[in-house]
Amino acid sequence: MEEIPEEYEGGIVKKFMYVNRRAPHGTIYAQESLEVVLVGAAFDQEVSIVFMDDGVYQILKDQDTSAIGTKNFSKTFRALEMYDVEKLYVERESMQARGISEDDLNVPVEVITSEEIGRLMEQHDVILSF
Amino acid sequence: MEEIPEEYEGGIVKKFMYVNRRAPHGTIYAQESLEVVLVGAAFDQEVSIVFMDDGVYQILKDQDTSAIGTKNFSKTFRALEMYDVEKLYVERESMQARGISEDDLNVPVEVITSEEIGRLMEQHDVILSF
Amino acid sequence: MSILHTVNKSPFEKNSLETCLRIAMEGSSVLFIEDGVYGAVDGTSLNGKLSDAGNRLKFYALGPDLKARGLSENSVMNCVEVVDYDGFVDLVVRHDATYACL
Amino acid sequence: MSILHTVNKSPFEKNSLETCLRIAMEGSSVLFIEDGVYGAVDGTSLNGKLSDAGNRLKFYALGPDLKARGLSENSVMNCVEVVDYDGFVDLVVRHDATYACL
Amino acid sequence: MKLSVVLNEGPYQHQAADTAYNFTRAALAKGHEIFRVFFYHDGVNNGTRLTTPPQDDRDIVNRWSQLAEEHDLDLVVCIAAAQRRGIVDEDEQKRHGKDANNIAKGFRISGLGQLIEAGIQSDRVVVFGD
Amino acid sequence: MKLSVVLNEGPYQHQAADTAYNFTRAALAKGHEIFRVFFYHDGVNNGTRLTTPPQDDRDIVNRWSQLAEEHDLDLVVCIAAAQRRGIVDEDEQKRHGKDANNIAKGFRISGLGQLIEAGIQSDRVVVFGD
Repeated sequence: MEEIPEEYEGGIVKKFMYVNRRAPHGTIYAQESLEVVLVGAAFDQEVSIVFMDDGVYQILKDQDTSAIGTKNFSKTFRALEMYDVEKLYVERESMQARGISEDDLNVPVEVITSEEIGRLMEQHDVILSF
Repeated sequence: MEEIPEEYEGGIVKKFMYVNRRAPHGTIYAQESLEVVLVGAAFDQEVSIVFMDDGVYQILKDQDTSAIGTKNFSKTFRALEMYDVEKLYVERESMQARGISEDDLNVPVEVITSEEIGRLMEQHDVILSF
Repeated sequence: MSILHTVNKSPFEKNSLETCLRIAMEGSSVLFIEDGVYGAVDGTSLNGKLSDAGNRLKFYALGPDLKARGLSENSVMNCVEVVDYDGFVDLVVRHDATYACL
Repeated sequence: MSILHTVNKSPFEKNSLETCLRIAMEGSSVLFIEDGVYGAVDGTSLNGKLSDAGNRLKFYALGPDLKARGLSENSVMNCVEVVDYDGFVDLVVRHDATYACL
Repeated sequence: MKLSVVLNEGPYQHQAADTAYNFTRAALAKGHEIFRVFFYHDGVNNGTRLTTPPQDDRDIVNRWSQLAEEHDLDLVVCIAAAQRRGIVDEDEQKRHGKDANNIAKGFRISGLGQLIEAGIQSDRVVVFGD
Repeated sequence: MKLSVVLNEGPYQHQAADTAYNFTRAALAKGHEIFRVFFYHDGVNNGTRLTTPPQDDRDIVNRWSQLAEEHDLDLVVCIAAAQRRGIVDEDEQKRHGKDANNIAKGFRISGLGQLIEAGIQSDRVVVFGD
């Protein structure tokens, strides 16, 4: 991270939802999404992160990018707690289709259904897609 | 087309297959694929063009991009004949799934099955994906 | 709260529409734009998916994107209303938030 | 003539693998690379598709891409052989042509 | 109403760059305020002045520059994404010892905080991407 | 054996840029000849020298330049695609009256005919893209 997080003193608190639907490494969206989350954490907004579809693969354990030469950002997910980003949701249906269990994930998450994601989304002001 | 087609005098004749699997306009692949076909025509190689999956949409009639402001390259397909590019194949299964009949297409094509495309592909030396 | 979901990918190529229909709640809307408009066309093998969700959701398609692709306003399913860019802006304003299901 | 088909997209997201399996003929090979390797993983809802084609086709997956995604060599289906970049080059050489089913 | 637009893809390759522009123009014409257009991921490539599109095609970069001038638009290119992809203004040129810059008129390079701020300050955020 | 590589996507956004490089390097190490690497579509964006990736990340552009120098590689950027996306060498700069250029060392801008020629001259062509 090259950026210095900026202070935001506006006093407005909004609910941000970051929706991750893509696999890591094949494209940069997962990595650059994480950069938004980290910078955004300095703004004291309410933040939820959702992993659904192939986004679930972003938080699989034991990722090791040394042989493809790209950046291994997957460890950064474990640092989110220090930034007070604690609301991580994973869609149950996406996990099931991919044969993934909670033990396979490298961060604590709340597993919820598609419908619960739909209802959760409705409670947010700003929804960013990655 | 900004480019001046180059003459190729090497004497080698190879079989080129251009495979178009993407819809037009949403991405540039269809348009830039056509530019390859036109430039390639000057090289006197054997050329087949295949439209399958959403690539079938590239040759739908009556495309009019004026309201989205992008280039309407769909008319160029009708010029292919002048370039002696005459082997245009469309996958039957892709047409059926999309409810498209031959009357909906703006160029004469040969409609063949997935299996026939598979066999045709095996007869080519260079297969370019768009 | 109501959400405007935009879908810009062909449902034959990508899973965006499927996901959108899975999470869009009663009272929300789906706007088909760019290659997403193929999902609104009548007479394809995917029509059942929209019909099933037609009671819960409102469907819109961007007219300029239909026209660019050689699709007339009559080519979309009955449950889909065609709008232009002005209509797109109005939909964004009328819903509480927008989610681009890329 | 035999063709090496490469698939670099997740079969959950895109239709590349499905198309590849539809057109790949007896004696050809399919190499899973990048996000395509998810299609080679055992225990997903899509395993049936590979099994059905296993008699006709040979399957390979790029090891470095599996590892990057937290997938061990044991996590792929039995019908899939894991190769590295050297193996990728060898596959290209051994087949008469390569088709990237993007 | 106060709107912000996020654009995640580069010019010409994806229609997202066109749709974001057409949407922004329509919103302005209807009297809405565009708080900011934020260019992220490959979207930063919309901000180079070095493009020379064919004469019979639209000029995507220049179109943004003109719209910015007419409506005093805030076109922000994400600094981290721009560094990866080679979009450079005078400051960045000096900071990284580059021998040229390529930022187009009306665009400025700034941090991801500008995206979060757009979310906080705007009534609606609309994302365009792949 | 004589191989050519086609790369259709830009650096960092898609892993295609990494896979093409890793494949090319492996082929060279095995003693194969790389007749040409052809950069098409957004792939032309691999040829800008203005990138400044984070220090803990790989330098995709520079990596190509170095490989080209070591192995006398022919890295060809498609002229038509480059014009749309703002990749410019000295000739293009003059021709279009631009005030800067951004081509990286070891890359050259040329026509689509170079792609066809690569197909004719090479024993195998391998495409990397999105």
